[in-house]
Amino acid sequence: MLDTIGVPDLESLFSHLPDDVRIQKPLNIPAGKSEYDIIDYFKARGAENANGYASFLGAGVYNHYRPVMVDTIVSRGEFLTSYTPYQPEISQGTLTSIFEFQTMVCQLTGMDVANASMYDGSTAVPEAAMMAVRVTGRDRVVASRAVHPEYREVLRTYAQHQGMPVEDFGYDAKSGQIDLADLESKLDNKTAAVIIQSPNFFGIIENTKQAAQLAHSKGALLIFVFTEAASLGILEPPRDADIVAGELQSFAIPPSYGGPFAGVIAAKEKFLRQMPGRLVGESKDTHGNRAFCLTLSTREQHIRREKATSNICTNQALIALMATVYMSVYGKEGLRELAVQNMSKAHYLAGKLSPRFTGPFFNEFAVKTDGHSAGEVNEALLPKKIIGGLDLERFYPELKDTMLLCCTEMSRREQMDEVAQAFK
Amino acid sequence: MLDTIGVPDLESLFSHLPDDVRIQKPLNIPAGKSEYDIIDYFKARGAENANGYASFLGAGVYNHYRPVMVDTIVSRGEFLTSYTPYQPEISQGTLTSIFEFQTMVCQLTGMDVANASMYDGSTAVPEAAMMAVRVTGRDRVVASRAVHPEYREVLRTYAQHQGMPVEDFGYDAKSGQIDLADLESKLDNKTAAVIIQSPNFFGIIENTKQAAQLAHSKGALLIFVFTEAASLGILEPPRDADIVAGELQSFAIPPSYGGPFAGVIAAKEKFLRQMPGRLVGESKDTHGNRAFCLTLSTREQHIRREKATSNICTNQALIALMATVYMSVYGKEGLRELAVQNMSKAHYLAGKLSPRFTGPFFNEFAVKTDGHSAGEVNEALLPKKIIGGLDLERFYPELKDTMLLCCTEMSRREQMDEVAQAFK
Amino acid sequence: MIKKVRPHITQNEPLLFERSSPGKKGYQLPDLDVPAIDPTQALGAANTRAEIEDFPEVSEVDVIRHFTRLSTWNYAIDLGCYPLGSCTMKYNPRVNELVARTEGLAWIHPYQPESLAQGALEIIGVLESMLAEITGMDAVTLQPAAGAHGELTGILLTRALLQSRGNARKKVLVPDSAHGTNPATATMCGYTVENIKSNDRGVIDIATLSQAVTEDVAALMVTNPNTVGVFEEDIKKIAEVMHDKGAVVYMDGANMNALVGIARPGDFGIDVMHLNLHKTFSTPHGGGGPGSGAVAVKKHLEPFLPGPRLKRDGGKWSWNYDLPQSVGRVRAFYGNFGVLVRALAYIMAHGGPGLRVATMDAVLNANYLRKLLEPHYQIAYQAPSMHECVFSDDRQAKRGVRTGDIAKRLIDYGFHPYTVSFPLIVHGALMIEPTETEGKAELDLLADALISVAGEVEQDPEMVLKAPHSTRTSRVDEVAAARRPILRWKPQSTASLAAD
Amino acid sequence: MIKKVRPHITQNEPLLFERSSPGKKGYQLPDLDVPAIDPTQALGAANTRAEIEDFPEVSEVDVIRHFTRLSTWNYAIDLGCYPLGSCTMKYNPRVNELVARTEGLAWIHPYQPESLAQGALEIIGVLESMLAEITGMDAVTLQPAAGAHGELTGILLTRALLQSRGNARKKVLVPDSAHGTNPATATMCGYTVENIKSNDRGVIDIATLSQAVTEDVAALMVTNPNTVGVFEEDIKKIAEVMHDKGAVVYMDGANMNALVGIARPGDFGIDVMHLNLHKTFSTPHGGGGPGSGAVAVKKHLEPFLPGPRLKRDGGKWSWNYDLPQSVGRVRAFYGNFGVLVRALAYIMAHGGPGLRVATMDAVLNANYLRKLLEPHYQIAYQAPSMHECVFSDDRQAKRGVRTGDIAKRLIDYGFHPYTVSFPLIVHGALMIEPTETEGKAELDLLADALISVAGEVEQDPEMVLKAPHSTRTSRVDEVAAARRPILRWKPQSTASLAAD
Ligand SMILES: Cc1ncc(COP(=O)(O)O)c(C=O)c1O
Ligand SMILES: Cc1ncc(COP(=O)(O)O)c(C=O)c1O
Repeated sequence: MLDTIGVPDLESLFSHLPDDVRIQKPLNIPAGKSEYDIIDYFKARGAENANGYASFLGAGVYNHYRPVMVDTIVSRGEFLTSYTPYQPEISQGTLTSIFEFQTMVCQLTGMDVANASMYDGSTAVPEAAMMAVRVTGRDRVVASRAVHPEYREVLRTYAQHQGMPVEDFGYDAKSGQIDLADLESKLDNKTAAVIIQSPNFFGIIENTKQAAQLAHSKGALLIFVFTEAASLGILEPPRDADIVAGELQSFAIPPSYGGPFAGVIAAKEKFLRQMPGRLVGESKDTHGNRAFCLTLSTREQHIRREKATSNICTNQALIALMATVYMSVYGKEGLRELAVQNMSKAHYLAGKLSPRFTGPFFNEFAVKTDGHSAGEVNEALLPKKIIGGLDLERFYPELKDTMLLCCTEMSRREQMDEVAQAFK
Repeated sequence: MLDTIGVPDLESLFSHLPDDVRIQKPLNIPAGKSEYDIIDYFKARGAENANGYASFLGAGVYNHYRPVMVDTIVSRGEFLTSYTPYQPEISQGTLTSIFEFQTMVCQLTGMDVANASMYDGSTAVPEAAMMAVRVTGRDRVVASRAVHPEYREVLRTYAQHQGMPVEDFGYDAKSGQIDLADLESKLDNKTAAVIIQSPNFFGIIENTKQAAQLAHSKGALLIFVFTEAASLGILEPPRDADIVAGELQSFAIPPSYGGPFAGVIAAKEKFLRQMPGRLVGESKDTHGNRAFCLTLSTREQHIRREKATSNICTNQALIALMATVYMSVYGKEGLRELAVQNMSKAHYLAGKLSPRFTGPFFNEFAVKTDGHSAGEVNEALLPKKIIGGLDLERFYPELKDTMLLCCTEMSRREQMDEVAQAFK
Repeated sequence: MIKKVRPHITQNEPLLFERSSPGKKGYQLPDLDVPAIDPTQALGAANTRAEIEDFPEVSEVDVIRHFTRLSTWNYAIDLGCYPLGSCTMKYNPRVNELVARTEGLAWIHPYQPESLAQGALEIIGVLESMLAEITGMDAVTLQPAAGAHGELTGILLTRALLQSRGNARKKVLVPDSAHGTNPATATMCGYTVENIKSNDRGVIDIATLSQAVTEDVAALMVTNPNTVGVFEEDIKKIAEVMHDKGAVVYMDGANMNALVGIARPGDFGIDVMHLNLHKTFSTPHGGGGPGSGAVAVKKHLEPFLPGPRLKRDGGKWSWNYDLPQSVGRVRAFYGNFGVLVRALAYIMAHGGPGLRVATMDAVLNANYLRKLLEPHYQIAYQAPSMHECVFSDDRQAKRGVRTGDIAKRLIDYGFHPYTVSFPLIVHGALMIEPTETEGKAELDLLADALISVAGEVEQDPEMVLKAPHSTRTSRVDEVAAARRPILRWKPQSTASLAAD
Repeated sequence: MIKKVRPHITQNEPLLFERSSPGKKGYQLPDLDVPAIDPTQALGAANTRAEIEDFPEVSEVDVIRHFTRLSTWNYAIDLGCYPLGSCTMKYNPRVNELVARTEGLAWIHPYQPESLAQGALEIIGVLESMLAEITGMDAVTLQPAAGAHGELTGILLTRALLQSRGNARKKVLVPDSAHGTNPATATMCGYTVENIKSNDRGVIDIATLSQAVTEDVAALMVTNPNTVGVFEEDIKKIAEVMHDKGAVVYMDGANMNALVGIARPGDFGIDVMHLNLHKTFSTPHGGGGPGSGAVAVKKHLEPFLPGPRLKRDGGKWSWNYDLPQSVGRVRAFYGNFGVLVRALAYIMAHGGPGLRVATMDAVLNANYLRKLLEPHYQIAYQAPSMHECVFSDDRQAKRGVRTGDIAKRLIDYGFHPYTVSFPLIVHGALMIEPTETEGKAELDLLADALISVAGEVEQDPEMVLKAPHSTRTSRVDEVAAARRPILRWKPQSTASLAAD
């Protein structure tokens, strides 16, 4: 090959790089290791983390069972090692599965259209807010304090230089639901969107209808956020919302210390042209066969450049496929049964403790740790190989000695009883 | 569907079965379990076995590293969930890989032809013996006592009702190689085959040439058996043998408590028509494209019935594919380097102990346990999470306080030093 | 009209040897932590080889592409219905693959201390008892590696039993509908085979049988339901006839998928039988194995079972090697353990009730297909079908088209063909076994395809005779392959085709 | 002549919704070990839904067949060369998939105690330092989820730095050859974009740049090697020009596959850059992600990095949230950890020397292709190519055939096309990036195919315009898709095509 090119050696391929630009000494990285050594290394690292613990942590990342089918499918090289389906004639597998993903997300959320995925739930929120700004021509957004705190941090990071002021509104100290009065007081005719999450960070189911009415009454859009997709198996979908920004981690996506996950944005049809991210549409090929392809890309950065609806390019396709396979395996009945199991477990444990809020909850709830601090309760559980709940004071100074507990279909009764004990 | 058939219910499909033939009470087997419960159950069973132990057991089953590529390939549904390639037009994937398997086995063993696989090494031996009987028209076989004891048991089981007397001949107490004098004394003009194994059960490399000369001088065939395929990366192949019967477990086939493994029979071209098992041959399709198909099936039971060369039907195709992928990954250089590593480790450990035999060895060797019994040495190792060697007295009463140790590329120096210690 | 497939491109791929080039590597070994040894020095030049002549040298990406491309040339259950009669090609749950790879199960050595293998022994013990329950037999051995191996074991047991009674006898009776492994097995056990002609209902004729049973007869190898998919309704009588003459009744259990949870061989007079775990209990067929041929016996045959036998005392499992009457090992170690794990996982997932439902669905599917196809193909026997339905190509043969040709044309319709020309008693047999894991939609497509082909046979037999027309490999010249066997690649032989 | 593929049949498959039938199930949950709760009672009717309207109901075998069949309609690296320019489609080692699934890595919660996550933190720490070494930068954040996200982070950092100096400034300079994410990112950070015209050598012109750099300019977003595969040889001078005006130099590191082990951005004046771990470090592209857009910075930008930041003291790793100057989080938690594991495994497998060899092979392959193709296609710029070579369709356009048409025809030859019509500065661009994991044989086939197509363009342009001719899906009407968007299945809408 060197002969064909007409150079004496590999080095010469770089001879046009100025000397002072080339690396001065070899990279300080040890020589290559064998596959066996590499597996060994990561097994050892994994062993340094929690192994075989039961966990009652939720707070945006949920411990659901992951059907074997999921890896069976996503491990197929045809899905794993292909890229964005730019060439529909040899990408119908990916395109069809994304079209199914978009459809199932619409069915789950009650929205008309959904995109092919966002990085995660936290980045979907600012993208949704920016979308609302484009739709309404207004700039201000108000977000419930019961929206995942880290999501709100990300919202602020994105917003800071876009002339998009973000203001929080409170939650009702008793019910744990949004404080409608406070929301109303924060609304004005500059408000592009109201952002709520349900079940909210405290696991409480919000009154989406009322929030929507308030928002709409002031000409603002309602952005509905969800972090626990499993709840949509049983909860009324946010039909009154205008935009839904969610996280699908619950659907066969391993917690994996926080990523990769799959975010999604769904919306009412009329906002379609302002959606960020990839969209797959149905069409036909020259023989009249049904065929799918990427569409409406005039919204996107590679065409619109500085005027694009977002800068997103590579998204989370393979992770979205995991969620698609998961939804297929469980189906209509399965997602419902799963939701009921999650609820039943959470309500079983809550029944043995004193929930901090009175609002209805799905599989997460806040509890006072009474006598001791949240930290103490968790310490007491570790020796039993149980990771307790999240200390809410971390994000909510006003919630001292309060812990957020999550139960899923994976939570065993004995373990829940152990947790209840630790509060004694 | 019932309507189409014209029956009222499923039960009616069985109404023609006499009552006294039908099951009287439901099967006493608990109701179906969830995928999650099943994984749980088998994890628990696995946890009851040795986990995370280093092992120095060989004796026909070897602990070699298994490249990730192997499961990547054999997990593809197109290989995993297809069956015997009866229909070549939609089975070229399987057929081509078997053709490559046959070729690589020939290259490894120095034989002209190889079949698509046998159940395992132990059943390949009697099949090879029966093959020799058909070839020579003689009935008697003599087998070295240094052939795997369980293989010889299987040989006797198969032989007992076929008028095929089996006689053992001894090994040299010093070298651990076959006792040529004893072999010679056992040979007569009724002898169809001489069976030796190399490396033999003691890990010793046999003098195949001399054995072949002796056998041939009496008009018998030499059947060469191998249990450690990795040795063929460096050892002179049995070019003088007439039939080779071997076990490929070393090539990416997990020990799996003894199976499934992949046996194979290879032979000189002239014995082809007497080979048992499936054979894949090269041909062309009607367009002149190279194509493969099962061939010479007139040897087989489905055509020849009671006159077939064997009753074997389903064999070990997927396991043979594991070996094929393994041989592809390592290739010419890799198998050699692997063999050298195995040898080097075994010779390192042997260097610290007093080998029982003087013959040259590959990655296994027998040692006297001197002061203590083999059992005591192994007991001492268990707390160190090391499984020691095989107590040879189990199969060879004359080899008291003697242990068979095996080292592979997986054996770590520290662990080998521990083993040496335990002999002190 | 072809509804199930469309043509697409598939990658060509040379043989690995044709991809090979010196120095290419697809592996890396860990660093050697002991002094490297020079093989020739340590073993002598005579004992070492210079190289493995012509062995492939390829990169990791070469390997994955090679086998991935090859795989796309295969049909498989994961792609569609695979109605290969007598092979029970049902869906293989992937959880079984996962559990079989559990480190504590896949990486245990057969000779490690029993105290460190209790989990493995428990699995074997539980599976043995569940299979005994399913078959209604008293004891089970899991040692045999496949069905034929199970047959060998079963007939050896038979022989040992009769021997112990003083006379091993000479003959084994085998119905002319039996699978080839049956007669082949009898021969391997030193028996001569006498074929029993099936009657016009496709089953064993009591009269014919009674005549054949003499003091010389060791056993009858009966398949029930038999290979034409018909249940031997006289099975109890058949057993009686044999037992009266002191002969043993062996049942080929390859078709147990029609009986699990419905009827138990142990309840209708069977003395010994084998099960194909890779069929009835869904362990993947893997292009032709591995399998497992578990053998179940009644008490009187138990003492002769191959060793070692599993036993439990004091809550601990162990292997018992002290079996004076055993026929001896039929293979090394304890059987295809990895396959046993999968079979047990399958049984656990279904449970008793689920297994019965599966059986009923399997029979439902076969009868549904039979109903749809009967107007177009000649059913072999009027008797009710169980898990499979067998037709003959009589009508199509009149147009010069045989079952094998219809099979090839079925490929163009996107299906793997049924079993061709077996059983031998059916002239030009089409043996169709859909299994319970096929849904109505797939069955309708299959019936639709076969009916369409029947029509093509009338209108354009020539076209059918040249099928398949849409596969990357058209009809393969099997005659040439056998006439001039090329069974391995050689540097020259196929070089010309390297580009292929 | 087409050498790489042959037609074969592929299974059709309806949408999952069209396969659905009421009551079908593909799952089984463990038994509920607590009292079951009635949702409507517990939450109130208003909060609960009756059902998920039209949601699919299918069996397990339906699911595996559905997605297996779909997968066969895809092209992928595992099937062949995927020379998609700017995307670095290299082979993805499977060991990376295995280690990412290690239980102790895949099943850890981001909020579990740091004492129970030390292994994860160690991995992040080691990867940060290795990427710093590779780029020659001082600090790295692994939080960004993809390249564009990394750009966003990098420009936010730039803004924070300048702000801290008293003036965030107004403009970001972007060469007209830049990827679309660059300008889109600048806008998201509140900057206006000024495009810099590349010169006739396809690179940034110092004079043009100097003119454009005013006190209003916050940064230059430079891609090096740039999107025409040419190394910006004046990069140091470029950095000087920017720095003299107090502006920041951002480097889009999507093309680092051309530099790893050869040159380090930190050594040639870059202040901040992103890496696409899913490109340079081979984490599978998965049909469009997930990725990771690690951002590396020089000391002066470190204080502004998103939090939390990893720190180590007393041999223990922990997260530091006390970062007064941080721009804030760009996403929840700590980044795409699973992708980071794969990237580290890749780096470990290659090692320092191996990474350098990979880079050289990538550049070798691109230049080899360039040499073979130059006689047949118009190279965009004479300047030497690095890891990719970019041609224009000028010659073919004369026959009415554009780069997009050539791409479609290339599909018939068994390849995934190159990147079409990007970068925008090249008229009808063919952007070809083979990567280092392609062997000569595959490259020769690719060149052969492209040359053959060039010939076809001369002889039979009409045929090329109608390509592809051999795929199960022919050219798709993308215009219709956009004109009347159908973005989800609805009960009626596609029912008619159910058979498809
Ligand atoms: C009826 C029958 N008996 C016996 C066998 C032999 O079983 P195996 O192939 O597992 O050896 C088969 C399978 O081919 C069969 O269909
Ligand atoms: C030059 C260049 N810059 C930036 C990006 C954006 O990276 P990502 O797709 O990971 O967001 C890409 C990849 O598409 C690219 O090719």
